[in-house]
Amino acid sequence: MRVAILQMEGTNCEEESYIAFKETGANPEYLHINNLTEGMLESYDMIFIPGGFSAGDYIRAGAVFAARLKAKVWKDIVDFVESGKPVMGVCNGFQVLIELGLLPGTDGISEVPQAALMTNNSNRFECRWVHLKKTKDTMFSRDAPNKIMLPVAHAEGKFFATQDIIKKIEDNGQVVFRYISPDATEPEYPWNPNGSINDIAAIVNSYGNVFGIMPHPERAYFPFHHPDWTRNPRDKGDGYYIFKSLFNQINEAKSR
Amino acid sequence: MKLKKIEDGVYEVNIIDATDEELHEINNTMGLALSVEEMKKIRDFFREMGRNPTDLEIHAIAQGWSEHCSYKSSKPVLRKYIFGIPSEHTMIVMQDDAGVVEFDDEYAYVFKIESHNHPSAVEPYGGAATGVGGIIRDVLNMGAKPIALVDPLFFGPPDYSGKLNKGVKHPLFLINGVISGIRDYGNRVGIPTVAGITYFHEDYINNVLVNAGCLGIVKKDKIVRSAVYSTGIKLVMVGGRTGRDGIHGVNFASKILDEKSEEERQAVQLGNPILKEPLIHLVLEANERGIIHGMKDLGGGGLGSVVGEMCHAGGVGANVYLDKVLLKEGDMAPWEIWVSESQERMLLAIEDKNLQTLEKLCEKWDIEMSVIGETIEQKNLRIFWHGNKILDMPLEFITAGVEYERDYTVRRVQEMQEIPPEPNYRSVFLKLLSSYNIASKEWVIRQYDHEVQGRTVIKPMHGIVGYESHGDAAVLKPLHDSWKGIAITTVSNPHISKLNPYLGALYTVDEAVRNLVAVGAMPSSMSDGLNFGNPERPEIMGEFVETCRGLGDAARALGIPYVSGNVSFYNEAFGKNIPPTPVLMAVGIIDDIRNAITSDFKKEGNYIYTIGKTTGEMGGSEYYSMLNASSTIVPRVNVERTKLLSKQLLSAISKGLVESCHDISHGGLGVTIAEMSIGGNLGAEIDLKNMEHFRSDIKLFSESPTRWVCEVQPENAEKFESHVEGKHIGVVDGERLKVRDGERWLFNVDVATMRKIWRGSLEKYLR
Amino acid sequence: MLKATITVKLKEGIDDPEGKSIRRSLELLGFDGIAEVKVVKQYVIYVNCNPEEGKNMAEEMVKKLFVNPVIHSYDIRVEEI
Amino acid sequence: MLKATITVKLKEGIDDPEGKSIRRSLELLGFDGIAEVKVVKQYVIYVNCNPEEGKNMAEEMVKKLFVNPVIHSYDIRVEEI
Ligand SMILES: Nc1ncnc2c1ncn2[C@@H]1O[C@H](COP(=O)(O)OP(=O)(O)O)[C@@H](O)[C@H]1O
Ligand SMILES: [Mg+2]
Repeated sequence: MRVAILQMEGTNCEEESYIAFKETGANPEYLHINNLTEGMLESYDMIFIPGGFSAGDYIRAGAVFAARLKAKVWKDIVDFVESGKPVMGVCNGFQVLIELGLLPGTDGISEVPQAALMTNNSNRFECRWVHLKKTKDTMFSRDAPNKIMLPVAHAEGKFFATQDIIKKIEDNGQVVFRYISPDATEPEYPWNPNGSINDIAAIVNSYGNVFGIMPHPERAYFPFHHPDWTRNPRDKGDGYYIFKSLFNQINEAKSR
Repeated sequence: MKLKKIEDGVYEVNIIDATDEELHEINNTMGLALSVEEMKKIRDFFREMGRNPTDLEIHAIAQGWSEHCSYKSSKPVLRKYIFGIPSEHTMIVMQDDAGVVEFDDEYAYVFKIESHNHPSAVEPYGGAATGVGGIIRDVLNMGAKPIALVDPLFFGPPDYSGKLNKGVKHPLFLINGVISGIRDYGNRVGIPTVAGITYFHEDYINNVLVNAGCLGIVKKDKIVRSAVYSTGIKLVMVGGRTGRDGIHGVNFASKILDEKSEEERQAVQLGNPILKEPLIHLVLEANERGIIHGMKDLGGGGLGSVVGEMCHAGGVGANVYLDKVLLKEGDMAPWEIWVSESQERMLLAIEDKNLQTLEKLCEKWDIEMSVIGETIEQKNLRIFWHGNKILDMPLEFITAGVEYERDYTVRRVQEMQEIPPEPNYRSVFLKLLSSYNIASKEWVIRQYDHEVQGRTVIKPMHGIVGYESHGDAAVLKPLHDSWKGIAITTVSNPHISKLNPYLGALYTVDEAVRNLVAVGAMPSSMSDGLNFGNPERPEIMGEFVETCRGLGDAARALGIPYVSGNVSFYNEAFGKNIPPTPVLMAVGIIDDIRNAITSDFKKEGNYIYTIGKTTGEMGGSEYYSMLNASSTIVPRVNVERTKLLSKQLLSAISKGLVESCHDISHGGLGVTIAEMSIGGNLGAEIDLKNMEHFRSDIKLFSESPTRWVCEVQPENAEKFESHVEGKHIGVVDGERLKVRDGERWLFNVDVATMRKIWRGSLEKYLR
Repeated sequence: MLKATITVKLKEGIDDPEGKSIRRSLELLGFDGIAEVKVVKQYVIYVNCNPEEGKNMAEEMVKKLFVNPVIHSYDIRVEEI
Repeated sequence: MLKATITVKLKEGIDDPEGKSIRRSLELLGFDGIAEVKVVKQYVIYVNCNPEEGKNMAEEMVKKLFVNPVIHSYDIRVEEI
């Protein structure tokens, strides 16, 4: 399973992501946008856009990365998505997928963005752990337990779209993870760390193969990544299950 | 000042015929910040050469001789006390830009702390950001991958309502500016900020202190030195371009702040993390390929100090072609190029045959490079400009600089301690929890990404998610395939150092040890950030000497070396000097991170112990300062006890006998237990009866050194007691913290109430 | 030389956390009677081309980069300098 | 009701990493001939007071919160609405 981890100046979660894929058994490779040429992506089984601050997030988180991908290899990306192969973006990567119009993708790929990940309600960068409830089994979540914990680390993560789009996302069942409070009730700040509409933390496109998630599964891959490992022993970090789901799914698809 | 134009932007300065007054004038006009004695030395040198210098030559010397580059006031003192503490594991100590210490067979860790005080006072956001940027380069230029940042900060109180001197910014403006500067830079480059200090006192209204530290990890065989050892090696600049920004930063750092400082705009920069991030990749990849012969970052002193120091260290000279330096603005004079401190630049020494590889890497990371010179046999520095030689001097003269044995006086204090009336315990306790130096720093900590890179296995906040409280040190797991960990903490106790610099220094080293031991780490080495007032004042120089003596005595007795450090003098403004503020960044090693422990209470029914002796020296305590009670008697550390108790405690922790541990510091035992309760969301029942004989408030709020609180399972109690001399003072229990002294109940507070008060105090101030 | 000023703001009705946070800070500093604070960003681009091209270029930039139409409204001003 | 618009930008001569980075991004997207990009921020404050007070208040705000005179220049516009 060859995974292209896309890089540009300011992406900075690629190393943890690389380790997570590697440990799961996949073959990750870094692919810098400066070295990316037409036709290159095709040979990969998956595209992964890691977190960070691509181009400093100066204009809007993910905007420059998306614009550059669009300028360089837009057709390849469209083909990739349409071939059904998985594309995943974490944090800044999620922001990129939104800006590209690949997510929410309620009716397939959109020319212009259909949603936004905007400034957190707290107006602060928030580095903290959150509880998530799985609301859909997808190739990215199938093997995950129903409740997991992951860390968020972002200033722009409030999922926002017009009511029509939100309704479509919900009707299509595209929400994969939602923020919840520790007692599984509706979360207030900080349990919904950014004010996302409907507590949306992760969504998948309507085809089911493009996945964006604000919290960082790669930073919760090992048990000792969890902040409470000295009191709650675990076999695996909760993020592991996301990589595992993907790996199983792709391998099954390949062997079919 | 008599000048003769040689060509555009280059002048000959008539110094050999200059009178003393004229020397003074040259010094001022050129902004050199040298003393008349130093100017005379320069005059003598050129008289001997039989010619006048160019303006560039004078600037180059001034740069090399600045306090910041030459440590002229501090070197003799540092040499006496701080340098040369023996240790088996150190590899590079106080030589290059950061210290290097063995981590395991294959790897070393590299770290340093540095100040960026003056720039942050003038422009908090940019000053703090470039402080972080600079310290990252110091670690990077050893060939190491930066994996952690720390940020000790000292501000005036956020709610200060008194008068401010002209040009001085309100603490709140500075606080938010500094914290956002560190946040935006650190988060964007992707290095976690894992520890720090947020300290508030009126002493820092005129002089904020912004220190920043960085730690990196490097394979031992990939360590790069800041030296060029052979001739014919190319000097290559990579990264940012050179501009007029940051001219005279080092001279600025060696000046007293005054009203005019606002105008010293050229010393202000904002920093560019999005240039730095790929630059880090570039440098590490080039190093991985083994093509870097030597490397140094361009920090204080710019190109001038870097070329000089690198060549001088390796025993070669250099030819530099200044017109090859890539510029932000076209019309810069050679001297400006030479001294500019523009950010995000590195100088690499590269053999000819490897230039092409470097070019390829630069292309990939979209980074500019330029070959600006090469090393030569003759130990001179020569600078060319449009083909003309405009500087030619022995390197020795420029870089060796000057040194002073400054006069100093040591203040003697009359020992006295007031005994205030016994307080209402509940209200005093809650007030302490909300005092700015004790209250939760979560609002700062969470604005920093402290987990990026996935190595932070003990975070700065400890406890049940959503209920966390303060920990003592962060722990990183630097290598993917090893369980070995690095613990990092930062400490400073200006309230004690102000009363007694020597004992304050001992206390600070003791606290560094306490914090590391509390997570289960063996103290390994330290970096000292020394922030002081004006060293030309004998009483300030006295504080400096006494502090260094204390730092040296404690560290030597404990066998923990200082491997890097930084001195920031001239933290004086409007006649006021900061109190002595030695800041330590201390690093510990933990053989297996799975044995690390945190500060939060784990389980009801567990026993609570205090380790160490409580004494009644209340000088510098938060309790006394809250009551406005006076005492000049500060806690006295017995370093032998520090050694013994930390050894005992570490052995108990490594055997898994301790469930949680927190050292006793600001606010004393009461606050320590409160924090443990808050993080574990569990109360406790405490009886102070078994402690030393003092009035209950002393037992609860004394900040005497070398003490910890430990939580131990009842079934481990006997074993624990066989390892450690501890006193059993209570049990973890319920949802309230209940404290009594024998028959007498002192207070009983619900954990949720404590948390609310402790968290609430600073939140509203931090944007 | 052309100066294109692209002004980007949040659409009416969309929450502005930065504005809110600034308002809180202002109140903390003792300023009363504030009804609302909004934050607007301007990108000022100096470019060598004629006004016609400049206008198109700015439109292109907005589309490609500066604006997310779900949350932003914008305005372009081009002047010769 | 008063609307005070405070416009803040970096002074001439202060190196602006944000502007530079945006310029580079635009170039990489194929926009040519860009001489410079500057980023300007506007704080729009709606406040209940008379124009005279409003002007003073805005000056105060600038001093206390929005501007560092070392690096920023600013401009205040007050209008009744
Ligand atoms: N400016 C800061 N940046 C990062 N971490 C900070 C900062 N200020 C405080 N902290 C963290 O908060 C915790 C408590 O700090 P402090 O009260 O100074 O510790 P101690 O208990 O050792 O006295 C520590 O983990 C410290 O690293
Ligand atoms: Mg501590």
